[in-house]
Amino acid sequence: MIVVDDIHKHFGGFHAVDGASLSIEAGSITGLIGPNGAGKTTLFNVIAGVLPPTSGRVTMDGEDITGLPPHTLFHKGLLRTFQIAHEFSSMSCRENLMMVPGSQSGETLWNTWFGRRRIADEERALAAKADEVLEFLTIEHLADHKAGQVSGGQKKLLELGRTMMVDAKIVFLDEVGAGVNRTLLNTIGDAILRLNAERNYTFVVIEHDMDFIGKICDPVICMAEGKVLAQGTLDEIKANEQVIEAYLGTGLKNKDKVGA
Amino acid sequence: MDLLNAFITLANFVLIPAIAYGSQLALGALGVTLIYGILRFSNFAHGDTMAFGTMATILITWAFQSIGISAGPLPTALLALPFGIGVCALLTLATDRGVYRFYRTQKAKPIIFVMVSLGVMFIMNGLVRFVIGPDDQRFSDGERFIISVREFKALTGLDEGLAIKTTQGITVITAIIVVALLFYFLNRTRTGKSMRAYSDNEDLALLSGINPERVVMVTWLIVAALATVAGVLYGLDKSFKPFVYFQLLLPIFASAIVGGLGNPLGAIAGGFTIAFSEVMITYAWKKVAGYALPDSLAPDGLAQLLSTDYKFAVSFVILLIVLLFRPTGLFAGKAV
Amino acid sequence: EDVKIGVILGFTGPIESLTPSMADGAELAMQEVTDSGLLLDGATVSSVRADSTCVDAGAATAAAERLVTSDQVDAIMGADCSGVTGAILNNVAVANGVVMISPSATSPGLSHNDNEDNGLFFRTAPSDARQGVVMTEVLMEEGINEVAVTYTNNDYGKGLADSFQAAFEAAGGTVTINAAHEDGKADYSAEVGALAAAGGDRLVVAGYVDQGGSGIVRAAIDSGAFDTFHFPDGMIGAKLQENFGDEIEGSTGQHPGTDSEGAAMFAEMVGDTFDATSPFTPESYDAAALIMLAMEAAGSKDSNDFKDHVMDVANAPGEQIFPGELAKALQILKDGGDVDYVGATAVELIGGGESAGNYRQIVIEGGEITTAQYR
Amino acid sequence: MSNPYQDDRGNTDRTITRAGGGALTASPGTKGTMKPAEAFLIGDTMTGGYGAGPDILHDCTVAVERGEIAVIVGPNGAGKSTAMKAVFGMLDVRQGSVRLGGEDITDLSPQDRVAKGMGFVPQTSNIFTSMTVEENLEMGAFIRRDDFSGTMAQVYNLFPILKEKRNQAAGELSGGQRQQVAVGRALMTQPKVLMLDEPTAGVSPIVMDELFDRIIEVARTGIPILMVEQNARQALEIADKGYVLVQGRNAFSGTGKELLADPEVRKSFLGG
Amino acid sequence: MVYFGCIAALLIGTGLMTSWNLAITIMNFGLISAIMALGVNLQWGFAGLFNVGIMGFVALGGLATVLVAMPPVGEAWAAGGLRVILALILGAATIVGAILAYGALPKGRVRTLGMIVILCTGFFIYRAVFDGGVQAVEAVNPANAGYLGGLGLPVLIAWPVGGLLAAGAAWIIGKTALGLRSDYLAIATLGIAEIIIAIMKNEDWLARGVKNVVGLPRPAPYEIDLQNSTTFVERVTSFGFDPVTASTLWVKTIYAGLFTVVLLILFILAQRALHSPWGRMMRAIRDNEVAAEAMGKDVTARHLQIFVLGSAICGIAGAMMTTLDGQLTPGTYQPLRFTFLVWVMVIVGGSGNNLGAVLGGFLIWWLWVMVEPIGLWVMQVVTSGMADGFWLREHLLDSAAHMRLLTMGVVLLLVLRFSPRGLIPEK
Ligand SMILES: Nc1ncnc2c1ncn2[C@@H]1O[C@H](COP(=O)(O)OP(=O)(O)OP(=O)(O)O)[C@@H](O)[C@H]1O
Ligand SMILES: Nc1ncnc2c1ncn2[C@@H]1O[C@H](COP(=O)(O)OP(=O)(O)OP(=O)(O)O)[C@@H](O)[C@H]1O
Ligand SMILES: CC(C)C[C@H](N)C(=O)O
Ligand SMILES: [Mg+2]
Ligand SMILES: [Mg+2]
Repeated sequence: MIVVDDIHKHFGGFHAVDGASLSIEAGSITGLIGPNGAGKTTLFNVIAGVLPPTSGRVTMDGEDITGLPPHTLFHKGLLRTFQIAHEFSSMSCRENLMMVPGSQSGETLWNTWFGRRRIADEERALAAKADEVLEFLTIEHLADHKAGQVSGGQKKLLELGRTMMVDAKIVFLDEVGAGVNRTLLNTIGDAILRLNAERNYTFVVIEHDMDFIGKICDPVICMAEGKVLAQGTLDEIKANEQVIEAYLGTGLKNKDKVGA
Repeated sequence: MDLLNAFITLANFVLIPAIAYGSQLALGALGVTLIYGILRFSNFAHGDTMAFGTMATILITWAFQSIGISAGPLPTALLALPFGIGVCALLTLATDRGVYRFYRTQKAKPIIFVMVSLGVMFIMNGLVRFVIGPDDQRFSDGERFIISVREFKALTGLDEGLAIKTTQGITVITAIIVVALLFYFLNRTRTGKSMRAYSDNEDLALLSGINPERVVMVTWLIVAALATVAGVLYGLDKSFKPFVYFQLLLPIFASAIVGGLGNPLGAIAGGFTIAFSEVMITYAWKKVAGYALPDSLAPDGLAQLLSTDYKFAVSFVILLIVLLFRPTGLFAGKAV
Repeated sequence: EDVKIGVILGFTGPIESLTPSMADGAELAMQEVTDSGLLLDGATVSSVRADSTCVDAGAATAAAERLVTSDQVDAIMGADCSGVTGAILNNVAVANGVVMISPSATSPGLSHNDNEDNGLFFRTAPSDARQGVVMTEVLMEEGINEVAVTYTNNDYGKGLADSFQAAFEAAGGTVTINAAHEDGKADYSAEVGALAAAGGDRLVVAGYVDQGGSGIVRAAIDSGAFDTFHFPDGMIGAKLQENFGDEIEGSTGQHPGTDSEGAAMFAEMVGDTFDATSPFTPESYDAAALIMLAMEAAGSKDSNDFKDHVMDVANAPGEQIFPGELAKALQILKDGGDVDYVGATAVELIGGGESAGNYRQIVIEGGEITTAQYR
Repeated sequence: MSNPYQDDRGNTDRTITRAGGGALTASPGTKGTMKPAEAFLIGDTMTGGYGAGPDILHDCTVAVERGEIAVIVGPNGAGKSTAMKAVFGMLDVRQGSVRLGGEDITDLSPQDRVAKGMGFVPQTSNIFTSMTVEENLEMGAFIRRDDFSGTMAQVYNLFPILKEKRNQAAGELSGGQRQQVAVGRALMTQPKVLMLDEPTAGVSPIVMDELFDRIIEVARTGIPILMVEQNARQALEIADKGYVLVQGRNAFSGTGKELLADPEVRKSFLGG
Repeated sequence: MVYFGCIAALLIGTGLMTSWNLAITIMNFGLISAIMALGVNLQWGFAGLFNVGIMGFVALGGLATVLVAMPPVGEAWAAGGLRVILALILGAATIVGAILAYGALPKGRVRTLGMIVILCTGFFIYRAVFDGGVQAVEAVNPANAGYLGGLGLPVLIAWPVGGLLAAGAAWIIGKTALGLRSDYLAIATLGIAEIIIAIMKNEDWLARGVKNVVGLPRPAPYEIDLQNSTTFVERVTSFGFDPVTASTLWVKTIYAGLFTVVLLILFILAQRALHSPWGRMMRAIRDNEVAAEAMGKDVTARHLQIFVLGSAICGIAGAMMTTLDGQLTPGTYQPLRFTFLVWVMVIVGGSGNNLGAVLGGFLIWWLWVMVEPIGLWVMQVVTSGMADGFWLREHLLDSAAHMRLLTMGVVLLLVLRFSPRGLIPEK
């Protein structure tokens, strides 16, 4: 579905992404892991049109989408979340969700003046949908809270919730799990699986929690230093010497010092 | 010889005035940029702060002159400058206490600060006129020129003359020293770094044990000093008139912004960009070309790209072009 | 009975340093009349000041509106700058039928051909169209036929510079450059650079002495671009002497005035209470005086009554009236006589109620402004 | 800073005000299984909320002994960060008290608490984005007057990537790298007590392990550590003491092992 | 609502204490200010665009009145009008050509060189054609004409045209400068406004430059005509009014009516837009552009849209104001008055809130006009205890005019002190 072909992204002399090539199968849930600074987020940003690549090509269903602006990609069904939550802080959580769907007729000025009935109907439907999503995320009580004033984890949930407001083809999740309660993370994992199964969403998931990755991702790609280091099932990856050395490590050394 | 004459003409009418004016703008822009960088708002009262500091210095200068203190060939005002800075610092600190602090504790948005500074501007505006009146005041004394046109011609025997004013010299030297000091202060000293930290993330600065009130106080002190120095040097070179100081705000802001807000080096670069673009683009090249080119090629007209009416417009066009290619200024400034 | 005269001038804004003495001048005349006790059988005259801001037509209109409708002034001395003067005239004075005498609005555009101002507007400063011609004569007689011109970029400066250029070129002179400068700006090197490059025997500075005009002169002297200048009215004032003294030795100029020694008398009368030579200050005195004399001549303080008498008191025939002689004039008028107000600026109103324009030609000698001749 | 998509330009967390403690009423006894009254740092039965808003904490108690690691876990929005901020004096504690080494510090401003040797890494906007990594660390040592190059070397040792990027603006780092800077900054203080709000959010497993290793080491040198963690299982494994907060209240407390063993805690907070 | 009661009270108070004429004058400018504030609020309050070039758009609106309503100057057209127009077309063609060339030529030295060549030759041809035409036009009766004049249409048409003119300028500016952030955008817009005003000041053939155009046609009758019309005089005297006062009041009331209609229409449109998905989208963009972009909102296009709309509103207000003034004086377009004052209105009223902007427009304008007498009054009160002729008293009274700005500052600080988010904050 998405094919990333030899992408390079340089910041000054620094090669954040250094010739990464990978392809993402339609309908898969691909895990993207790798040490901090491996270039995962940067690669996301390149794919999602936020950063122009220094060189290389990204195609989606055969169509070249390199360098298209994010809002165009959104309408092509490519969604992403942010590693550092980007909520609309002065808007309520419900509004945060309601603003997501594209081509709302109320977003045309003319209609706001002369097509108010239609807008009102649409709005009701949207609000209902938003409440549904909030409920799913267990934050329905925050519907009218300003998004800037909810807890760090709740912001991450909201971030995820936005992708559920529309029918996406492919969703890029950048560490939805960081800062999210593990039990809830499991629920989110279930949701991802369900969206994948029922609505045929494709997911690409960056995550550092191996349990979570193991639970939902089938192919797992490990990046390091801007390149793809390894690819395969999680077990294969976990067994990979290089990955262990660069990423997984061998557990606590000071375990013995832990008290009673 | 003709080439030399051409160069001297150019230097006399373009290079020297532009360098002096550029330094004046730069000094003003430093103050603006510092407030923007550390307190994170565009201080519209800066022009009037300059006017206030200058006014204080002038009053003290007059007092000095009346009791016969002078600085020899240099303007007496330089002796009065430290006192002027002191008075100005008192004012800025008082303003901060009485006005800005409230909004800081409220965590008001930068735009609110801008509006507040507009209010402060009005008040200082009134205050200055109240004390010294709206007229222009001359307070320069001492030797006027380092070298005057007449002396230069006599000295070199050239047709064209070159004048360098004492104040121009002082301005340029001061500007260089001040920038170097400021740069050192911000990047090397503990207090300077704590100021940058505060500007970056106020709350985290707090958690690092930085005392915000102290940072703010130091900032205002430096700003008062910069404003007074800039104002006095400008006043010595031209003249002191409250309205003009208010008008100075525009080129000063332009300088700070082209240079990159919050960046001291940018303020300098911006000051010179604005000054040179103002002076160069509307310059009539007739005389220079007359010397530099063979007679047959010498232009009949003024060889002026645009009339001086568009001096400001042109400097703004340059500003725009700079911003289009470098959206946060020459030296990558901040954006609040 | 109490007569109120509105004094609307730009107390704040770009000409704020000119206006205090202008207002003082006008109020001096009012004081003189009040003291004489002769106006309309012992009326006292009081002044109501308002701020025209010189540039903000909206604020100026509102201020004038307040003067007329709230303070109920009987006439307006003002406004100063041509722009706001036009706005006040059209929106307030004509609408409410109030006489307005401006001491300083000199734009030729304010001369009216038809009677669109309802005969309510007068000015004691001549239109700049006239000054251009006079200036040409002065320079030509000095044997100068190549000059550079810089003017303050408003209707006054532009109008003056244009009319001068036209006159000067018609007389066979050359204007090497005619460049604007904005008042109140920080730096004039660019302008001086262009002026110097264009060259000329003399630099004509059609600006204001405590505005950009001085800035230009300063920069021109310092860079050796010019050492003699020619100054029209806006530049001639005590400040010129004070700022430049013998640095501009040999420079020439002219401003409205006559050898009727009115100006000197005015200066003497003022003493050092304010600056009598500041631009448009004598004109302000005259404007206020004319208003009051016309009232007496009409025997009424109603604008619609006395507007027709302004020209009468200003012009011959009649006894010549100089500054400080307002009491005498009032007495003559009261006795049914005729006066010819000369005042501090040799007022002579022509055409649609504006000053005919007599000029005093000056030259800087020994660092002082001295009279060369009158024309 | 040149990458606007990663920058959260500090100072966005409007809650961190210098409120400096609030009006105190009595501290009505403590509950729970421990005797926190003797603890080195204790937020004792705190009740409070943001600004004039509703109470978010309800009689919430957290405490940590010298040399101990105490971990706070709980669902999102439970008030964990709020509790930390309350302990650090960044919001009004309407009831209850905060004590450090037996001294009541409820009324102290955050700065004063820093001066008393408390170090804190907030959950969000916890680095100076426009300053270089090294300057960030220097700012961590701001209140220290001695030579801190040794500590800095230790931090670099702990997070080698930071040494590599020492002259890069911190705002240009990856998410996990920023987290390392933040923790490094706090370590530079050489605090008497260290408070960490989700220090491992977004760091890779290997770094997380190292971080925990280091935290254990620090704790064993006698510095109490109070931290909030969502990687609850790993955190509780190394914790001496654990608190589970639910809706601003202490729901469970116990040693790390106890909580890990508790089936209900496992089910509700540790993901089974 | 309470606040609007206060404004009404202020105006009525002004009417009672001073005069109704003054009160309505203030109200008229207040209405215009409210419209400007509405435009700025659209840009800042809705979208977070920091536009400091308001005066430029207001000036363009003013220009529109001249171009629409003044009678054409036939001689000037004959002398060089077509030549000027031709030059302008050539100039535009040069720029378009350069842009096309920029797209067509390969990147590198060739392109740079090509651009320079096109621009330079274009510039010189343009100047050659243009200068002659301008000279010819400006030579036609310079004291009273010297320009091309307008179309001689009813002045009311100038209002929408002013909006269009401003919108056009805003579109060009937006296309180039909207990528800039906060204060950088501010200085860019300010710069462009200065350029617009420089052009209006110096291009005499267009609208007489600094020589000003006076005597613009009015949408309302002239007071003089009313006073001379017997029916009017009879009518008002029968009600017991003084004809002069009645005529001035009547004319002002007509203006007030027209302005109110415009304000109401714009207000309703703005209000509906704000409380709609469109408004929500704008707020989202204002809060976080990156996220909005990722959520499929075309941030650049929206910014352009709102920038153009807001500027158009300022243009309309500018045209209205010039109509009210009856003259175009480019020198009056100073940033302090037309940019910062409007900003003060928006912020004091409460940015992001249309009602707030309107309120701020009225309140600040009232202050701007009334602080002068208030300042004088304060001075008199302060000095009343001092002896006549005492230097301080003299000094204080002499400086009273400067109290105007000072008072303005104090009031501004007081308002911001007690409601830092504006009088009617965004909810
Ligand atoms: N704007 C920038 N300028 C310079 N370097 C940058 C910039 N943005 C990212 N980098 C560098 O690029 C590298 C990759 O960053 P990226 O954010 O893609 O990492 P990541 O794989 O997402 O890591 P993490 O798991 O910690 O989020 C990092 O070393 C970072 O320092
Ligand atoms: N600035 C604020 N103003 C008002 N309410 C807030 C603010 N920040 C957080 N809250 C509310 O306080 C409650 C607790 O928030 P807190 O940040 O303490 O949660 P947390 O336990 O740290 O959650 P997480 O694990 O998601 O970080 C939440 O319901 C949130 O909505
Ligand atoms: C007082 C002066 C500024 C007035 C000027 N002569 C004008 O007509 O505008
Ligand atoms: Mg990342
Ligand atoms: Mg938290």
